[in-house]
Parts: sequence; structure tokens; C-alpha cells
Amino acid sequence: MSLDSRDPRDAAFRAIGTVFAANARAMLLTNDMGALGVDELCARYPDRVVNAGIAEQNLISVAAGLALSGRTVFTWGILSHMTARCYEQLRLDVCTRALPVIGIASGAGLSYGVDGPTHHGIHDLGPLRALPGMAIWNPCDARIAEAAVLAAYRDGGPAIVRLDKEAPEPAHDLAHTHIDMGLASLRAGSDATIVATGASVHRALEAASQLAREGISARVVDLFRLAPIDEGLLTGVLAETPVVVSVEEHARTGGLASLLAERIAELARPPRFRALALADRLLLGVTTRERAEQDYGIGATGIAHAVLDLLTLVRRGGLRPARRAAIDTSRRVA
Amino acid sequence: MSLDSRDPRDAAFRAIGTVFAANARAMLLTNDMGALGVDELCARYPDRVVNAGIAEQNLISVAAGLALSGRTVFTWGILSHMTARCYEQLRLDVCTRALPVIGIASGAGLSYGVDGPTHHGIHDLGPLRALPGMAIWNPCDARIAEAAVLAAYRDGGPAIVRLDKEAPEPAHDLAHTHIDMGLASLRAGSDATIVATGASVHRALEAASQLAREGISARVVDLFRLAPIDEGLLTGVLAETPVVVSVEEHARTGGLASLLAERIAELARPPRFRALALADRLLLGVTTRERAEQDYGIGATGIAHAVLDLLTLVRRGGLRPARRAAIDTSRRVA
Amino acid sequence: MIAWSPATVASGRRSLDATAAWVRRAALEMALAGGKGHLAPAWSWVEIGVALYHGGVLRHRPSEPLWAGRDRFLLSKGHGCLTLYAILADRGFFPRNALARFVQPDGFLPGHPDPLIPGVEIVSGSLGHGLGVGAGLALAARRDRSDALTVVLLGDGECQEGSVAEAACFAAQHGLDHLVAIVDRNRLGSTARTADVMSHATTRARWESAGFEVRELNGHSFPALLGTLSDVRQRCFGQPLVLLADTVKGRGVSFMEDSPLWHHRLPRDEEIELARAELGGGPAAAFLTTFSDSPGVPPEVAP
Amino acid sequence: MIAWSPATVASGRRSLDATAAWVRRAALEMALAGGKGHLAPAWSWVEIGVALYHGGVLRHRPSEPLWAGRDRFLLSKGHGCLTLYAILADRGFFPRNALARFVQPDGFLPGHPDPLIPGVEIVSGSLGHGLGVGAGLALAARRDRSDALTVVLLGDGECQEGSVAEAACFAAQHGLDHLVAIVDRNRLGSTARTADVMSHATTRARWESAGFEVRELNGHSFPALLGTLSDVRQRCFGQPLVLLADTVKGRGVSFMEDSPLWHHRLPRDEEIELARAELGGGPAAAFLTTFSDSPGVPPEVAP
Ligand SMILES: Cc1ncc(C[n+]2csc(CCOP(=O)(O)OP(=O)(O)O)c2C)c(N)n1
Ligand SMILES: Cc1ncc(C[n+]2csc(CCOP(=O)(O)OP(=O)(O)O)c2C)c(N)n1
Ligand SMILES: [Mg+2]
Ligand SMILES: [Mg+2]
Repeated sequence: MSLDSRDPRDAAFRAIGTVFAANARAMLLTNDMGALGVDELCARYPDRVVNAGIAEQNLISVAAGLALSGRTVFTWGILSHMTARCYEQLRLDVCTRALPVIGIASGAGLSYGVDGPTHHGIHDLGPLRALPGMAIWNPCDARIAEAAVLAAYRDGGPAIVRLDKEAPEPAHDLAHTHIDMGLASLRAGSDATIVATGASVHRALEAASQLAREGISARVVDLFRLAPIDEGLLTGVLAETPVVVSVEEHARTGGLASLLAERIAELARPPRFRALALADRLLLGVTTRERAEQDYGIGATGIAHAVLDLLTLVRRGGLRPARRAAIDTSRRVA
Repeated sequence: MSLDSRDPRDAAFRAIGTVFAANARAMLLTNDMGALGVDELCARYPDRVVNAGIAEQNLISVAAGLALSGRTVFTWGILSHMTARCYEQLRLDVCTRALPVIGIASGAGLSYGVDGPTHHGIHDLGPLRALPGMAIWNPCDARIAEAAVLAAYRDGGPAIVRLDKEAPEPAHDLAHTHIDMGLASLRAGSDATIVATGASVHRALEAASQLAREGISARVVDLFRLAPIDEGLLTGVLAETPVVVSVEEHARTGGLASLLAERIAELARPPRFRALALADRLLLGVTTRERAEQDYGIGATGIAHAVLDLLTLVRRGGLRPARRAAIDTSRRVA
Repeated sequence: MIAWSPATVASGRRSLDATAAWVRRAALEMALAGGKGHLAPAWSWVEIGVALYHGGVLRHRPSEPLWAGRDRFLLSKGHGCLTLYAILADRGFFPRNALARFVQPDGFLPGHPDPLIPGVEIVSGSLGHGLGVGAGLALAARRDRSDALTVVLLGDGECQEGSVAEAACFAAQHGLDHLVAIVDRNRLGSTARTADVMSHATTRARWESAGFEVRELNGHSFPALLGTLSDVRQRCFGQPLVLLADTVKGRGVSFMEDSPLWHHRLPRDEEIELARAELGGGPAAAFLTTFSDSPGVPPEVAP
Repeated sequence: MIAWSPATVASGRRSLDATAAWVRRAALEMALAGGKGHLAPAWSWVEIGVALYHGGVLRHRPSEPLWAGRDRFLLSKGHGCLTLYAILADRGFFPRNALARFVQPDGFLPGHPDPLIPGVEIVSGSLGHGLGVGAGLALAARRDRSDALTVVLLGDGECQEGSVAEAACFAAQHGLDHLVAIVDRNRLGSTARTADVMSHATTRARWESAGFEVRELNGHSFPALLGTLSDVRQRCFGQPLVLLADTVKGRGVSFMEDSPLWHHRLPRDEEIELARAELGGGPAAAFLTTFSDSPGVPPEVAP
């Protein structure tokens, strides 16, 4: 088996491989979690991959110790375990010194949906954004995943890269996306802006297509780095259209919705804004991402509806209700 | 020694005493942290106070087990240790079942300022607000502290009560403050609204007095419960004056600033808003709250200036710069 | 191999061995139907689970899952839930036909257990939570003067978690003698042998030093399990008990046994029929009739 | 009592006993000046700290705190920092006059250590972080083929943290024989005797079961400390070492010794003069002259 060019996890490990080849002091610690990429690294660099055991608190403390000794340390594990379980270690051992400890974490959003709340990556952004100096990368495709790992390495401080389990068609063309900007426009548009992150970027692109068929021109922006933010760039994004909708596969509080609101609320001339996100709940039972998209309106249709609603509001009834029905139909056809 | 009527910690323990007297199944777990109130409870109810050791993860899991068996469990420890260290336990063991585990936590804001980042309570609100169903109480005086503990007990779910170490003059009159509303207006005003929480409430009141001397009428609202929010009430607060300033002794991301922004950003007619808070940094070195107030503009003068600035913006230059100077002078005199 | 057939399951009168065999096969069919699942971790503790639920160790009322007098069983290694689901369904906590909808959106059996499922006490799936919650339950039971047991099943890899060490010291300090930890000691974690990762985390000495009474046994032997567990409710010397149960991860299908490869992998193509053949229970269609049966055991079982 | 005076400190040539006495007294004056501080936890490990820094155990260069060849010392029980600050100042990492500004906004010595302070490696104050970071440092040192030591001072109450158990198992697994944990075993936590809270957390058996070599000793005896530490750099059998150092919390002032009351309390009123008298060093004004002295030791000290 070899690494899949579309799988963000494989892409991340390809980037780690690049770093390993260039820097003999780079290491990887796992919490006894496997991956094809781990096996490959292990085979080539048996000394530099350490299974630190099912003990995430110590794993992060050890990573900090190694980083204090001049090493870049990657960590690998499931997002929810590698954030909530070792949260104080991230804050005190890693962030107080801005150490190069880079978490490569599997399970962003509901990619482990049916595995229940212990595996959901939908409540971590609030805690992560509260960690001073922690860079937060949330790639929606393999290209950004790979570039994000390299950028996190080059930037040299603490970082986490949230990875999805799914391997979609790439949404980015690296000739146009500048990784250091932390965001990229994936589709131009003048009526409304959809800011999305992670898996939701693909839904946002779909929504924009649906809207286009109705004559509405929606811009799609992928905010693939949630910290640090290039404030100038983001303010620009928020100023360009009268309507902004955000969408994310994450609980409403703490993630993209909060991040954008924090900026919009202080603007002199804010756009009309609506945030689409999961509810602030723990999701018990069997949760699939398809079901969640419907229930919480974060699928393409939900996004398109939200854009229409806001446009109606800003144009004071300028949109015919027929448009909404048309979107519903176009989705059934597509 | 007996409990101090102005110390929020003593007030919280008085409330726990009330609960203990009424409910033989109420318990208190500590992480080997002392307090006068713990000693008093221990003397009266030796069986129901358990020093669970310096092991916060297990403490929360044990609390969950006790709560699953029909008990209300209070916990006592330092805020930062009782949130960051046992964060996954709070989320999975307590919040998935909405169990009555009530954290009574010392060290909100910079009350342990000189003790360094391991003791600062300035980065916990982001993580806490990301815990579904967790009620977050942030009293600014002993009266609210006592009432909050009783309300948290009566509400029956997970809660945390963030307590300051300082014992200020009470700001609330319980004849007028309705604890279940989660917020209270402490001073009427029509030009601007200052929303504050915790220790900053006292600074906000001072700022309003300074502003009054300049003929500006500033309302002061204490948001003493940060979750759940009575959305109707809060929307009302945000709609009543053209200018809203928030102030908190907490990092900018995740706390009151984010909470208000999340609501303001989606309003059709938002007020002009500015959030005053600490920076998103870990504060090394010797940090006093006085120094932090100056450095980050969250003291009375900083608040008054922010209100003036925003009023200038909304009134398009209607305020004479002299006012600002006057505030500076009046502060030096006061 | 044990002689058993779907019919012996339907009858509700069958040996523990036959029940264990059914549980293994049920786990396989659930995982195949759902397209995912941790088979090897589930098979590792089948006899332990069957001994507890079918062997008369745990007090429980399938028709009344929240019966106040019940013993508490916590599957701390939540990823081993296929076995738990099969056992609970077999006891009658919920219909067996729910098993066919493992991880299906129209079912209620997610990839890790949660308390919406009748008979499940806690959310698990993040390792290292069960013993602490169990200590709280056991402390509560003692204060309520109940002789209820709290039984927590842990993985041996899971014992690397510091939270388990905290809980162990707490339980010993408080003399929780009706708390029984059972370690499914299959010597494997997810990707490696535990000996190669943290060799000192699951030893007899470590549990002894934490203040536990330690009993080591063969975790696949019903006589050993039932013998070792026979006095658990009577134990009253103020010491919690741990069973270090030696097991084989993937037990039941030769090519899946004792190999890190199979922690989360499912059999594919020919492997599927090989696995079915080794587990017994006949062709898929015949076996799946056991999922449509009503529960085969009387609703109330008090040892 | 040891005969010593501020003058012996200023001279820079004095016995370890006199140094320890100075450190204790310095801690008292710092805490009184700052109006806060954990005296009893600081006094508990004075001899340990002085043995490490003045007794020739730790390689360090006060004028070059980040010297690559240094040993690493981590005060995991960060609340005991008064002793660390006094020792570092006395070695010359920073001027002694900084001590008088403990927890003062115009100083740089907060109530728990942070790495802005010359000679301090990590932030500590939340218990249970030091051994894990130390394991990382020690693993790095070994890979860099350095014989540097990593020495971590832990409280015995602190050993209740599961993170310490994780770190211990990790260190043993990786054979970090240049990692030395020293447990300040004063048998008290913050509010209670450790035996009454988690009696199994700090025993010899527990550390042995985690894979450490265990040495028990009197933590206030320089001969015992220096003897026990004499071979630490030579040890190469792939086992980390733990010293269980029996100490007395509050050691040095009779009425503060071995009592949970004094974990965080400062002497008041007459207690202050009683404490000064017991610690020696003369009246406050005379003693404080030692804070204005330039450091009394040569900048480079390699054992
Ligand atoms: C806190 C946490 N860390 C990591 C994981 C990922 N994980 C799931 S199962 C497993 C291996 C568990 O090994 P063990 O406890 O021995 O159980 P076994 O499968 O061998 O029965 C790991 C590392 C997890 N679920 N939770
Ligand atoms: C994670 C954490 N929990 C709780 C505390 C509060 N606390 C500070 S010192 C202390 C007691 C420590 O006892 P021990 O480790 O034995 O140190 P000693 O003071 O006896 O040397 C406690 C509980 C803390 N600082 N960090
Ligand atoms: Mg195992
Ligand atoms: Mg101690």
C-alpha cells in the first residue's frame, strides 16, 4: 500500500517525511495510534518515531522536553484525545515557551461521526483558540494538509493540524492559494461571501454552484488557518459583500462562527452575517455527517438557503421566494 | 475565625452549607486544596467531604460516579487546575450526562496574578463555554456567589462557579437582582452600556461614575452567568444604547468579548461595540491586577475612554476631546 | 470447537461456551454489516463478558435497565463494544435485531457505547475514564449500604493512562472492596505489544503497589473466571480487586489472533468466509436468523 | 544549630550547612517582603537543593544559564520556589538583591517559577508536569550522546497525579538512566497527610513497579544526599533513578514543622521573630545586607 494522494492524512505524513529528510532532529510521537504514514516513517526512521503509549498528558510533556532540546516534534493521535486529554500540558508545557510541537490530529469534525462523542472533533476549536500562540490549521484537502504541515514546521511554534478522514477532490490549486495567508478565495462572487473551513468548504462550493444557477454570485473563502489570523486580509473578506455566511462542521461556540463574529461585531460597517454550525450539544447515538448536515443546515442546501435569507433581508424583499424552491429542486436533480 | 460576609469564597461555602443541611446526599470533593469553608464543612459533615487527592482527572470521574448515584457533588480547587487538567473528564464524564457536578473554583481572572500562568484564571472561559450544558457563573461579589451556588444546585446540571480571592463591597442588591436571569443592571444609563463580568464589574461602576461627571450616562450590566444565556434579555441589553463596551479580566478570545460578539454580529441593527480584555497571551513574570488593568485598558479609566471613543464615532465627532482629558483628571483626583 | 448452532441460541438454553461462540460470531456479522468495528478487541473479552452476564455474576434486570439494585458494569475499553452489544441484546436489554444496525443511522448502536443504549452506564471510547467513574459508583454504593458490585473492564494498553493510576490509588485508599477491575491483558495495544510501549503499566506489582488485591487468571476459561469471581460480593477486607485476565486479542479466528494488524481491520473477501467457518454458526443467512429472534433469556436474572 | 552569619555568606566560602541556613532565612525574608509565599514547602527541600547546586552535583554556569552542557534541574513542585530563587541568586544566576522583590511588580520572581528567570527551565506551579518534561529532556540528552543529568524535584503529594505515573512508566521504558527524580517526601500535601489521602502514591513499591531504581534517604543530611548522588552520572544500566528523600515540611522553624497549617501561611507578629531566631542570621537589617551583596561564588562550576 502506498500513500493516497487525496487523503489528507497521507498528505500530512508525506510532509512529515519531507521534514524528516531535511532535519535529522525532527521526531514523531504517537499515542499508540496507527496510520499508514506512521508505518512508512517508522520503517525509514525507526529511531525518530516513538510510540509514547496511551498516555497523552505525558506525551505532550515529553514533546515539550524534546522541543526544549532543539527538536521539532510532531505528534499523531485522534483530535479529541490529543486536545482535551492533555489540554493543560499543551497550555503550560508547550505554549508558555512557544515550542515547535506540531499536533497532527485525525478526526476533524464528524469524520468519526458514528464513533460517538469520544471521537468527535466538534468542540475542540474553543479550547484550541484559547491557547496563546497555537497555530490552528484546518485543511479541507490533501494539498492544504501537506502545505500546512510544512508551514507549521517552518513557522516553528506550536501548531495543530486538524485532519479529516475523507479524501475529497482537491479544492485548492496551490498555484493560487498562498498558504501563509491562512485563507484563500476558491470562487469569486459579488452578492454574498461564504466563509467555510474543513469539510464544509466542499459544501460551500456546492452551495455556490446552486446559487449561481439562480443568478446569485456567491464568493467562497476557505479559512484554513484559524490562528493566527491575518486581520487585514480577513477584514477585507468581510467587507466585500453585503452578506456573509459562515459554515463549519463544529459546534456553534468557539470555532469559525465565534472567530468571525469577534471581528464583525467591532466593524463600523458590518455585513449581514449568519453562522451555520452544529448545535452546542454532545451528539450521542449514531451520527453521520450526512445526517448532521441536514439536521443543522450545514449542507449545501442549508448554506444556499442561508445566503438567500440574508440577501432577502438586505435587499428588503428583493428576492422572490421561488428562488428558494428552485434551489431545493436543483439539489434533488444534482 | 469565621466566614467573612464579603469574601466570595466564604459566601460560596455558606451556600454549600445550606445545601448540605438540606440534602444529606450532597458531597464535596477537594484536590487537597484548603479553605476556611472546607474546614467548617469537614467539622460538621466529616463523611461528606472527601479529599480526593492531587488528582483532578480522577476527582471529576469520581464526582461523575457519585452523581450518577443520585448525589450532588461540589468540587473545590483552583480554577485553572480544575478546568484545564481534567477537561476531558468534564466533557465526557460529566457533560454527556448533564450530571450535577458543581465546581467551586478559586482564582478567577488575575486574583492569583503574581502566582503566574499556572494559577491565572484568564484562559478558561473558551474551554468552559465549549462544554455543552455547563453553567458558568462568574460572580463579582459575595451575594451573587452565594446565590449562584444555590441556583446551580437547584438547576441540577453541571456548573462552575468562578470565584475571586478579593472581597469587595457588594455591587448587587438581591432585592433587585434576579439570579435566574443571569444578568442584572447595576446602574441605569442611556448613552452607552458597559457589560462587565467578575472583578471588572467594579471597574465598570467606577467608569460609569467618571463618565457621569462628564455628563455621560452609562448603564452598567453585570453578566454574572456566562452560560446558559437568556437570549431575549441579552438582546434587549444590546439594543438599548447605541454604544456597548464589554470588559472582563480574561483573555480576549473565548470569554465575554466572544460571547457578546457572537450575538452582536448577527443583529440587524447592532450597537457600536468594543471589547476590553486582556491580550491572548500567557502572562509570565509578576503580574498584578492593577498593572494588568493599566496595560490592557480594563481599569475604570480605560473603560471610560472606550465609551467616549465609541460615542465620538457614533456621534461623528459630537464629543469634545476635552472630555477625555477631564476623565483623566477626575481619576487622578478620585 | 464447541458444537452450537443458531437454534441453541434461539432456545435460550445453552452453555456459556455456546453463548460465547454466538457472541463472537454476532460481533463479526455486526461489524461486517456496519462496515467497521473493532473485532479483535471485542473477541478478547467475550468469555469475561459472558461470565459476568450469563454466568450469574452480575445482578441485572434486562427489562428494567435502571433497576436500582443492579450491579454496575462499565466497559472502560469502549472500543470493545461489539461484545457488549451482543451480550446486552442476548440478555434482552434490547431486541437482537438492533445488532444488525450497528453504526447505522437508523440504529442506536454507535462505534463506542453511550448511555442511550439500554444497559450501558457511561460514555466510553476515550480510554482511562471507567475506573474513576467506577470508583465513584462504588463509593456511592458503599455509602448507600448496598452490596452492589461495580465491575470495570479495562484494556491492558489503557492501563498506561495516568487517570487509571489515579483511580486505582483512590479506590484503594477508600477501601472500595466491591469495586472489581478486570484487565483484558492481551498484551497488545492498538499498534504494538504493550511490553514494547510501557512494560510496567499492567504488571501485578503495579496493581499491588496501588493497594489492590491481584488475581491472575486465564481470561478465556469459564471455570477460571467463575471460580475467581465466586467470592467477589463477599469480599469485605477493604481492598479493591483486580483480575489480570490473560487473553488473546482476536481470539476465535486464527489468522486474526495476537496481531496488531487486526486491531481495527475487518476481514475482507475470502477472509470473511474463513472467519465464519472458524467461528461456527453456519452460513450468514442462517446465522442472521438469530438476530431476528426475540431475546432468549428470562428478563430478570439475579445471581 | 549551625554557626553562621551574614558575613560567611558574603565571603562566598562557607559550608553547605551554612548555605542551607542562609537559604532558609532568605526564603523567610523574601516571603515576608512579598507578603506571601510557601515557606514550609520551600524549607522542606533546602538541603536537597543546596546539595545539587552547591554540593557539586549539577553542572551549571551561572553566568551562562543556557550553557548547552548544563544539567537540567526542574522544580516540578513549583510552589517550593523560594528555595530555588535563593539558591540561584546565591550561585550568581542573578543578583541577590532581586530576592527582596519576590512577587513584587518591579521584580521578576513570581509566586511560581517561570523561564524568564535565569536558571529556571520551565513553568511550574501546576503539579505533575516536571517528570514528563524531564523525560523528554533526558531522552533528548541521550540521543545527543550527552551525559547531562536531568533532575526533577517532586512533592510526595504531587506523586498522586496520574501524569507522574505516566512519565515514570515512560522513563523506565526508555531506560533514561540519567533522569533522576527526587521526591521531597515530607508526608504532607497541602491540607493533610499524604497517608490519609492516597497512601499508595509515593511508596518504594510503586516506584519500583514503575521500573525505577529506588533509593531512600534522609533528605536533610548532606552526607546522605551527596553519598546517594555520587554515582548518578555514572549510572548506565538503563534504569531511571528515584530518590525518596524523607524530609520535614517546614524544617527549620519548630512551630512550623510537619503541620498542614503552615503549607501556605506566613508567620505573623511574634512568630516572625521566633522564626528568625530559630533560623539564625541575626536581625532583619543585618541579614538583609546579604541580599545586596554581589554573588559570592565563581561563575563557572562544573563538578
Ligand atoms: C484516550 C485515548 N487514547 C487513544 C485512543 C485510541 N485507541 C483506541 S483503542 C487503543 C488501544 C487500546 O489497547 P488496549 O487498552 O490494550 O485494548 P485492546 O484493544 O487491546 O483490548 C487506542 C490507543 C483512545 N480511544 N483513547
Ligand atoms: C495540578 C495542581 N493541583 C493542585 C494544586 C494546589 N497545590 C499546591 S501545593 C499542593 C500540595 C502539594 O503537596 P506536595 O506535592 O507534597 O508538596 P509539599 O508542599 O508537601 O512539598 C497543592 C494541592 C496545584 N498547584 N496543582
Ligand atoms: Mg490490549
Ligand atoms: Mg509533601
